[in-house]
Amino acid sequence: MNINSEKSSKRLAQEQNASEQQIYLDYSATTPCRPEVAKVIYDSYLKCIGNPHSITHQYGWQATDSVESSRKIIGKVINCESKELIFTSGATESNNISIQGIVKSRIENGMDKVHIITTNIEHKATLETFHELDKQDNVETTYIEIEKNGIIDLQKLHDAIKENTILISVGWVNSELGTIQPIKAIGEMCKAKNVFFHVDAAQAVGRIKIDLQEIYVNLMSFSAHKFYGPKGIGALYIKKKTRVSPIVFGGRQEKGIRSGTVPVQLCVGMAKAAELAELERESEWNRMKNLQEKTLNKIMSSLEDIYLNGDSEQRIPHNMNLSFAHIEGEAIMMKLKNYAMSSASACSSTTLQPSYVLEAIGVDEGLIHTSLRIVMGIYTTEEDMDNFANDAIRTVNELREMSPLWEMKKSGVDLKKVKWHSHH
Amino acid sequence: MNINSEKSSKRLAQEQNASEQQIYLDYSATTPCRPEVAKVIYDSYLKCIGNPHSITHQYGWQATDSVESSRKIIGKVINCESKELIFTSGATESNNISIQGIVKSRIENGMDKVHIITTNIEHKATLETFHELDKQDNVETTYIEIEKNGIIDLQKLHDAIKENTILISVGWVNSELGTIQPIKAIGEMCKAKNVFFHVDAAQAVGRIKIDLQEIYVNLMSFSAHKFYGPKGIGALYIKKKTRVSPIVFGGRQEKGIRSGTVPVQLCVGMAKAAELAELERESEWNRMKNLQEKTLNKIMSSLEDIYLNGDSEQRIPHNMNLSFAHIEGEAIMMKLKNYAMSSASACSSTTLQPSYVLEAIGVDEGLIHTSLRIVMGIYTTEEDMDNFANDAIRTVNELREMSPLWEMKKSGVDLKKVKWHSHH
Amino acid sequence: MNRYNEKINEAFRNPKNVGSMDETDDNVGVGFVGSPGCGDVLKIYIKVDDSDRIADVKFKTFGCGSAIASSSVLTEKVMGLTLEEAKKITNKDIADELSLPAIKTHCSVLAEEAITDAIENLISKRLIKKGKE
Amino acid sequence: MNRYNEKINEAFRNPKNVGSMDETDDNVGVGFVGSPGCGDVLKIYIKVDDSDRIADVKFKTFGCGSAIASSSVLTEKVMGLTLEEAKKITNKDIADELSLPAIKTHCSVLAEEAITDAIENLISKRLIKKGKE
Ligand SMILES: Cc1ncc(COP(=O)(O)O)c(C=O)c1O
Ligand SMILES: Cc1ncc(COP(=O)(O)O)c(C=O)c1O
Repeated sequence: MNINSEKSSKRLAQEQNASEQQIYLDYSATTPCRPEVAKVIYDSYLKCIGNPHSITHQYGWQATDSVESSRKIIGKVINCESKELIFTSGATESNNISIQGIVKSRIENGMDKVHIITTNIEHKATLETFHELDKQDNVETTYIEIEKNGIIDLQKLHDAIKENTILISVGWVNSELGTIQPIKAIGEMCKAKNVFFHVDAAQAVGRIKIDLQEIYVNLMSFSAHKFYGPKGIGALYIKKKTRVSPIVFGGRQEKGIRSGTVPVQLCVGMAKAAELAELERESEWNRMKNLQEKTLNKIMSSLEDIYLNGDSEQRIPHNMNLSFAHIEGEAIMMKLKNYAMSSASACSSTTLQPSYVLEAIGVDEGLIHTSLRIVMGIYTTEEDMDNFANDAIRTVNELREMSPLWEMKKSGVDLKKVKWHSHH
Repeated sequence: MNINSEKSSKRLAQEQNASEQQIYLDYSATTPCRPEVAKVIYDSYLKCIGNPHSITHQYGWQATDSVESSRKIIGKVINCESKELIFTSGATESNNISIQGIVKSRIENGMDKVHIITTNIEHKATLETFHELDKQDNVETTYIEIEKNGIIDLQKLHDAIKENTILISVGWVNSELGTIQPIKAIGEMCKAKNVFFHVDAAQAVGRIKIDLQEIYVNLMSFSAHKFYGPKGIGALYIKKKTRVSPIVFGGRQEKGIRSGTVPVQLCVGMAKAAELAELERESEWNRMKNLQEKTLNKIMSSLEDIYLNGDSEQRIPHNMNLSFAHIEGEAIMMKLKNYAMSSASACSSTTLQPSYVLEAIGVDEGLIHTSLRIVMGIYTTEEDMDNFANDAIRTVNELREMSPLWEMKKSGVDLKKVKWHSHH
Repeated sequence: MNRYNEKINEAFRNPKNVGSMDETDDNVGVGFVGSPGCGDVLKIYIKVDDSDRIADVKFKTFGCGSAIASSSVLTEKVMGLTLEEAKKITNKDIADELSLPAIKTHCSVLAEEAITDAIENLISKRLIKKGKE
Repeated sequence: MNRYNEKINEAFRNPKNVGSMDETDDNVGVGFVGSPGCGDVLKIYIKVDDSDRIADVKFKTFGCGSAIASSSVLTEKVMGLTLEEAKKITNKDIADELSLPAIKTHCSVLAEEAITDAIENLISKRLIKKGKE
């Protein structure tokens, strides 16, 4: 962590104590906008008032300059040409443009029936887009079943590719599990098979290295609010010669792929955030790795029946997705009220559906409800995690004391063999 | 103008002088974000760090509160229930959701062939969406030809409605002409004919009164950067019981109509901007009316052959779309280099196409190239417009001295009868 | 997880009557409902005195905050009631007491089922015992 | 409108040789190209001395900044040339001189057409005159 964010981190920590705010451990849902980023956005609001689409005066030119230099900065971070990047409203839109746009383009070019592939643990922005396309007669979809450790089996993917497969869409870092997919290997397979490859990298920026010259990818989605930038802006990398049809129509901004006034200030903020995130990426990785190990060691050595979901190596250290067998996730969060986290339990969703991701990788139904997703970020301190581990251990013990399942387990009952009386 | 923006206005004016910046007269392209708005956005970045989609901790709840109170404020400004409003990335997206979404919804509900109507002077976000739908076999489109004064003929619209007409889409205030369409009357026609009505109100907020209880409208598009708010956010009013299908898929935010993380800070900024714009609407109208009259009087009384495009009464006074016969728009702007404006001339577009709007209302081809769009806003002072009028008069005279057309006209040649030697 | 009201938070944080009883005791009835796969398991123990009044009650619950709060409220409500009276406790009584959000109604339903199950368990135990005698 | 370079701005702001001439003068040729509908009209006048050298040149232009700048540069370029030399001026000479952006090439094309037209006009005037003599 550099000095700036060290300072900000202290400030955030102080503020949290002062106002009895929770320690934020939900850095995959969103990240706080860095004060430095908020500042450049604010300054740009006051200084740069034009529409980049206005080509007849200096306000428009200034706005264009702001947008283009932002594009360059982001291009540098991920090592692509800036003209291969378009700005969007977020990763949801980027995924939609990629998937709908490739399908549309191929069908407009005369293909009768196209086949597209994704996995069963993707973000809803991918899965729901696939589900929607499923309804079209001329689109066929395959959802690769991800392995128990949260990683794709390359052979399964390879076997799923057909004559008319036009697109494979895979998320780089899974937002729930933190697992990292072998993007380079998939890219090579796509290249050999002549299939377009879309990567949802929303959870990747600032966490793992992204070098677009070292991997073969046609489209890659980004979202600024996942790396301490503003909400409401994302980007889409479109490799040269990859044709996508737009899904929204209007003033033909962003090469005609994404109509709508380009939000200058958000571009500036996104660029600043990308730059800073990349600067701290490696040191943060090491810091996170250390915090993760300490935290897991502490918890695992004090408590039985704790399971880490997702591969323990092929993952970002920022994420610990844990199942605390025999006690329910929402209850854990309610007891751990000084920490802001999320859970895959049904009770912590608005729809009362448990996480489809844990289910997809075959986590035992009962364990899904006991899971917590703890995601650390640049403002997470060692002290935070020491406290968290201690509080978590106490909480788990307390709740297990109240849990009939724990009692049964302790008395030797095999829970798998119990006949449950359930009305669901 | 209230005291706050009086201050900001002075500051802007000072800054413009200090840095030899141009006087901004392009308030239809975009508006500067008000310092007050930039400030609430900045504050929110520091204070409100969560994702409204996170329902398991206080950061998410705070974010939800920010978004919902913003929605309420905007609902109040336009007099609708806040739950009838969804946030989008701008008016382009709002128009697309409205038009594509209604068509999609009706076709999904079993309609074989739908008919939709718009006008030939709409913003590209409407026209291009219509053009795209045109390609579908099951969609039929009609573009009503707008009258010479820039206003729709209600009879023509009435006659265009067919059995299978499902949607009429009309912009309230035209961005080039400033003309105001009779939305109330069209709404009544739609109600009687049982046709959905979409209104693009991007240019209306803060300029004319919007009271959704007084008009019948099913869908209405807004864009914050058109009323001194941030770029990258808009809203869509969807009247209760109006069913639209989403066009982008993902986390089902905003009632499932608009997936993607809701940009909390932009919502807060949009609400603040809407509130302030509405507060000053009437006084600004009067001030603009006065400035417009003075400016037009000055110019028209000093120069021959100046034409105001668009009706002189049914228009917002902020906009003066003028044709300066016999001299070309870009050249005028280059001479009037202290003012930032736009022109319908081909030379001031990236595509070398002259304005389709002026063409649509039958402005003479030659005159289109001579037009300037001068749009005033809250930071425009009387002094600005005095100077502008004087500078414009001098410039026009200078350029006419150089114009072969002016010379011919002066010597009595009827330009309409000249045989032009043109290679285009 | 919802933004719970203080009643739920309080009942969750300081639950009453957590614990278990000797299931082999003739005067103890056990209610056991729910499943881990659905995210809630409730186990409730009642012990009656000679006049069939609930003299003691304990619960253990695997479940969310509302499930634990509902369990606690249930035990408070039935304590001291006769079995007949206890049978009349409905999920609505519990939901109302806690002002449960609609989406959490199933937690109170489960609590009602648990007490019903416990009473039935006690009665059937007695029938079996009588049969044996 | 583009962000023009300073050469274009300067030529636009201080154009050389603006004006017109007596079209009935036998030594004056007039070039007249473009149309208002296309956004550019160029009128160029050349006057030759006894040795067929361009002794004076004037222009009037309806058009954008580049059109006016191109007109001005054209007049400067042809001043003092013989008609044969002037015929060799191409649009590229003008575009290069101003570093015109590609999208504005048509302005230099129009300037070339205008001078060509003016020379033709002068020559045909003479032929007609000769025919009359
Ligand atoms: C992997 C992944 N893809 C897409 C998204 C959607 O991003 P946004 O909310 O910016 O549209 C998210 C975050 O919600 C994500 O984690
Ligand atoms: C009438 C009208 N509709 C739609 C738009 C598009 O708005 P946005 O750029 O916010 O998408 C604009 C402005 O460009 C407009 O003036």
